[in-house]
Amino acid sequence: LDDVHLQTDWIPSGEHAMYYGGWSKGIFEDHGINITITRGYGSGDTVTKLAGGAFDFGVADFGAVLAARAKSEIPVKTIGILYTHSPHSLFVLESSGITDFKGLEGKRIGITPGNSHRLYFPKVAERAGTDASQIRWVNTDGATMAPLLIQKKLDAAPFYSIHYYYQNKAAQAVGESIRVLPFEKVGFAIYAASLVTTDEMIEENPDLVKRFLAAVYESFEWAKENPEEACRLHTERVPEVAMDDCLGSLEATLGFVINEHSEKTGLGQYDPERLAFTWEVVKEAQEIETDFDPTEALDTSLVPSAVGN
Amino acid sequence: MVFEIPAFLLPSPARILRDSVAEADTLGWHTLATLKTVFLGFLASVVISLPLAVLITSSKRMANTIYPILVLTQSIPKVALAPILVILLGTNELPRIVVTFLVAFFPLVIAVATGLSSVPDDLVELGRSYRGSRWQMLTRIRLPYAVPMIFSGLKVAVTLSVVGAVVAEFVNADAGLGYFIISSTAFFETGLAYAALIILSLMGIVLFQIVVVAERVLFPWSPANTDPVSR
Amino acid sequence: MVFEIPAFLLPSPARILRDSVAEADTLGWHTLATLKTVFLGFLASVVISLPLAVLITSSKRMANTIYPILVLTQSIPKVALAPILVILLGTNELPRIVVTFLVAFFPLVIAVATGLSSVPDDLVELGRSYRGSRWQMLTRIRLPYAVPMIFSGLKVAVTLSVVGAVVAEFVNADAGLGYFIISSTAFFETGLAYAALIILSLMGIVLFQIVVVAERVLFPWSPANTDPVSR
Amino acid sequence: MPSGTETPNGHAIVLDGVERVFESRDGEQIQALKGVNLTVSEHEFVSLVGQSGCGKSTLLRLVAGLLAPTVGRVAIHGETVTEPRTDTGLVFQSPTLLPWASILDNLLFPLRMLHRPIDAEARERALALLELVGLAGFASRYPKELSGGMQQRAGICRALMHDPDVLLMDEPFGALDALTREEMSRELLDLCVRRPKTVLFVTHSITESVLLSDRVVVMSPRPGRIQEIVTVPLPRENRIGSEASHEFQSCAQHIRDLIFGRRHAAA
Amino acid sequence: MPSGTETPNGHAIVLDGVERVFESRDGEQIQALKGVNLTVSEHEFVSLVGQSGCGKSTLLRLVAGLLAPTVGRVAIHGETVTEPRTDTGLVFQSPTLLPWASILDNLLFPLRMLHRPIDAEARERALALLELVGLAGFASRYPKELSGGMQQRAGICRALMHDPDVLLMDEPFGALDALTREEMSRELLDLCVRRPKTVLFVTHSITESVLLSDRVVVMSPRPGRIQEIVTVPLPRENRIGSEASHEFQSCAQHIRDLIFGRRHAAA
Ligand SMILES: Nc1ncnc2c1ncn2[C@@H]1O[C@H](COP(=O)(O)OP(=O)(O)OP(=O)(O)O)[C@@H](O)[C@H]1O
Ligand SMILES: Nc1ncnc2c1ncn2[C@@H]1O[C@H](COP(=O)(O)OP(=O)(O)OP(=O)(O)O)[C@@H](O)[C@H]1O
Ligand SMILES: [Mg+2]
Ligand SMILES: [Mg+2]
Repeated sequence: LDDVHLQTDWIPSGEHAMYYGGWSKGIFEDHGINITITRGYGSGDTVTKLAGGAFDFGVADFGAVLAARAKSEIPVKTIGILYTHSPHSLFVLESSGITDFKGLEGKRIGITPGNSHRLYFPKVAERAGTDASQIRWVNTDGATMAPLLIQKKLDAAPFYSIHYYYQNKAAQAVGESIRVLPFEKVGFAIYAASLVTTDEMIEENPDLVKRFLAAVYESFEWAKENPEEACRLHTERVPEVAMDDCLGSLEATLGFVINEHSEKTGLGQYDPERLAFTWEVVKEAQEIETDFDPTEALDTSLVPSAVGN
Repeated sequence: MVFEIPAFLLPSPARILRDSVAEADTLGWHTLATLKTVFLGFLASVVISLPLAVLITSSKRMANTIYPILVLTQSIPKVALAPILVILLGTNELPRIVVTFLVAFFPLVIAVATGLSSVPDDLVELGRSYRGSRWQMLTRIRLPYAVPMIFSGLKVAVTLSVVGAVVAEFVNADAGLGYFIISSTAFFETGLAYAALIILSLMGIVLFQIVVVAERVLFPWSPANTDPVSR
Repeated sequence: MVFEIPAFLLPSPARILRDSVAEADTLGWHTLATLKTVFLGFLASVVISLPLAVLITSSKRMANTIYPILVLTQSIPKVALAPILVILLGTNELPRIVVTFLVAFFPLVIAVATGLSSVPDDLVELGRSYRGSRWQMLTRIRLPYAVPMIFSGLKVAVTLSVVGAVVAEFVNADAGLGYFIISSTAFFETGLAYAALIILSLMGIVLFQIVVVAERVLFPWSPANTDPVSR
Repeated sequence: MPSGTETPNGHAIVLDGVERVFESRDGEQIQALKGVNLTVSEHEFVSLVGQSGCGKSTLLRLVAGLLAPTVGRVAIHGETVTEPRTDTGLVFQSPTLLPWASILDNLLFPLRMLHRPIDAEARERALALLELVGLAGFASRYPKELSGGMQQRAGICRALMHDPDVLLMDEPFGALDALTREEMSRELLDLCVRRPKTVLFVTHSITESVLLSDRVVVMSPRPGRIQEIVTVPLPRENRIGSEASHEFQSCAQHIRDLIFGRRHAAA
Repeated sequence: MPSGTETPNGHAIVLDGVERVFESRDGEQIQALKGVNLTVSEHEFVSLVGQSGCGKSTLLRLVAGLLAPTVGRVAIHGETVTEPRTDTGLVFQSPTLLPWASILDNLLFPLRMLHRPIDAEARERALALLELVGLAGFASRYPKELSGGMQQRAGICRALMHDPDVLLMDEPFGALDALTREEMSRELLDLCVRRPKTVLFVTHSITESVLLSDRVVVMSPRPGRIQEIVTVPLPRENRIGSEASHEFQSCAQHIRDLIFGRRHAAA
């Protein structure tokens, strides 16, 4: 059994039920892997710590991998696509009457420093025909975002649509409900969460990478078939997650991974066109000036669907 | 103003109580994890601060060399330091203890150094007249004299150890009240997050009181133990 | 160990220098924003800590009432407090100053309280023999006696003000070095992030030295200003 | 002949059945003074003599209002003493100067505390007092830079700065050499002539007590009591120079006998 | 007749052309001692008398190795003094007790510092010394709970704990009453008979200096110099009781004249 340490991208919500569930279920063990999973602190942190050798594999936004590689030559690579489009979205209250991106003109949107929603927004606005200069960005703390939205001190707040379920639950507790405006709805489809590891790992232990990828994707498929079991095992490990929240997030997440796109390209694989668009968006958002080939930041050759497992 | 805070941001006491009872086990286990970090970090602060303060007070030159380094460790936010510590020391408990130490030790060093260097001349002369070595001057004159200041530093250090451990858990942990606060906040389990905050406060107050009582028991002559208004 | 840190995590000095020169304006403006918060937060610490310490030392009962409250404000992580402050005080500068204050004031209060309560009995008696009012005892006896301890507290407070301001900017700001560190890290501008960290350290060291010099100039008789080894 | 309990009026200081008990840190009770009755008239000079530890300083601190009697009552000018008064001046047994203040500032300290004006006059007064005790030129020095006896003299000057009616002096000349001591005694007597004062004066010198006082209170230790009050049979005005006189010597010998007891008398 | 510069050997204490200058905080130079030559023989008892501020304490601290001379040399038993020695014991002018330690612990302090055993014998020795100075029963008290004179006596005991060859005493009996003082003087003389010691003794009492010493060093102030060294013309052994003798009185008078100068002699 190989000892493998995986750090996710954020705290373990239902979004991560397949990893923790798969861990308990013994899926990783079946692939000869003795896994340890720890929570992440954002994609950037995962990428830097991974490169620093703090663990073996990570979950990180593909955009972060691109930026890290292009800007700072951090030797990490995406080894398998997870989210075929990004969960970037804006949450508004149903009661606000805002139904689309055009309705945001002249409104206040909350934001945290370095938040990618703001970086991507111009592209979204462009596609939605919104005048981006009419938006008032309000800097605030991540934890206050939802309360400020519900108090109507903000008109919109940037969230991953995956978190809709329990955010909406909180809003309903005070008689409001949340409407999601996904960036994807206006054709803003870029690769998001992905599995990452170091160049060194790919080079020196491709077999382990292969088995790891196989285990992760198997976990996803298992979770899709057995969401109840996945969430039960997950909440055992992470008791602060409520069962219904877990199911809500898990279901939403699986839709980002196993969908039409994955059917077309194969689970974990990418489509060059979307890759090019992702690079274009990231390049603009991160103000990258260097010449860089985005395929250098990803190598999905060890994903089971590619190897024909 | 308090009324403007919505319930999910500041839940009712009843709600907090209900939630904590329901998750008592989980809370207990996270509390233990934090306590361990607090304890080890505080221990490290004490063990490192005392000799450091002695070194600082040994000469003006030493002070001028060491102070800037210490100040540097303080001005840099621990959150920015955490990733480097994790990479250097691994994803185990060590980085958390180091962060706790870094948060807690500085006021202790300064307090002890101040205490050691404010010994009245006549007591110093008394020690010198019996050929007191540096070590003897320290243990028989300076340290006993500095007891009130040392305990003032310990009170601050033990309190900051709690918050240090939590900050450490914010940036690197899968257990502990710091981790628990972040995750339950993220899931809108505000009741639980507040329960954790309350436990933290109690932990701080209890540890602070332990230091106060320790001073009273070990050094009954310390001025902190006598009522200032007794005439 | 330092050698194990890869360059992208700890960029070369040349790289940091190049990046900072290129963004000198931005860095300067963020530095000013942070300095303002540091200054106001430190000021608040001083203005609030001194009377608080006086209150604490006025009676054992006061001490027993106030200390737990202070400890409570310390044990709760500021990051957890920030959202509530923002909601209570708005998204302006006030919550940042409050956070800075909360980080900086505690060691100051404890240091001043310790200083005020360790005045030797004979000086207290001298003051009393001239019917010293509480205020006079304070200003003419206790405070002058406590000067070394007060400055020890100020040294800690000014240093913690820097990190306090940065923590505040982490969670609620669109300017300042804290904000800048977060955002340049998010953009993988590690060189700039390090430039900001270096500025922070320098800011801490300079402010610390200002307090040291202030003590030397204003209170030349303070033991901190005399070389302890001069025999 | 311990003085009886008299009505306080007209008297500067009255101690009426005064006892004082201290509690040591290990909880033991220490009776420092027991059954002390003493009446000091206006402008009288009374010395306290007695063995070390017999309660002289305790008595002085009771009169100064720094300590409260456990039993009994202390009154000054007919008013019960419950706290320090502005019309008393205390010279402490140890110099007790503020280490951070110059000698001049130490002298001005009582005026500051009592909200008296710190003007050129006050400063001149301070400098004159320093000159009087031989500390001219030390006004701007700090206590640490003075010898033990010089610090004590500064302490005496401080007690005189606010010109109190009642002077309480705890071994003020203890650390002084014979010459300085004599000069200081003379100055103190002069002062009491120029500005009459009631003085309670602790000393270890029997000669000094006879030289300076109207009455000498001899105390006996454990617990501190008044053993006898000796009236000096010479007019205070021209006592200096008459040290060799029979009255002076026999009075001093009487006190010596009281203190040294039989043993000495037999020797 | 200031003593000449002699070869140090055989002599307990030698001061050779010693000067000491202090710098005050305002940068002014204060000459505390100037051109001091003094030789004290083995087991000699030498007193220092002189006006307050004439440099007696400074001289003692030079011999104790706590201060370095600005010019000149201090030697004990033939060795130049550069730091405190284990064979000297110093009684400070102020008691200087550790406030956090009991009286017993204060007495044991020298033994602790000098790595001497703290056994039952040491404790007994401490208790015996306390008994000797009238502090029996105060061993477990804390300095604050003692009167000024009691603290001073505890300080004397402390200096004797490690049985030093050379005793340096700075007004050890300054805060003591006549009776206690006499008892202490007698004990000190006894001690010097039982265990011969070289003693340098600062006092303000001329009688005391004549009573106790082989020679009395009279110092004059500003800057401190040795004015004259007076040899006491009586054997030390049976001096107590002979205070009234002509030799004693004339010797004391000689010293008094030296200190008080013409003015007094004329009076
Ligand atoms: N640390 C110091 N700094 C400056 N001046 C000093 C210092 N110590 C002593 N002096 C000065 O040196 C002189 C001699 O002081 P010293 O203490 O030796 O006098 P002394 O003879 O012991 O007097 P006393 O009988 O009053 O104790 C004094 O004028 C004093 O002001
Ligand atoms: N704060 C205190 N706590 C306990 N005991 C005390 C305290 N103050 C004084 N005493 C005791 O009271 C007694 C009288 O002390 P006091 O200081 O009045 O003596 P004194 O006559 O002034 O002696 P001296 O001549 O030595 O100064 C002593 O036995 C002393 O131990
Ligand atoms: Mg006394
Ligand atoms: Mg002296």
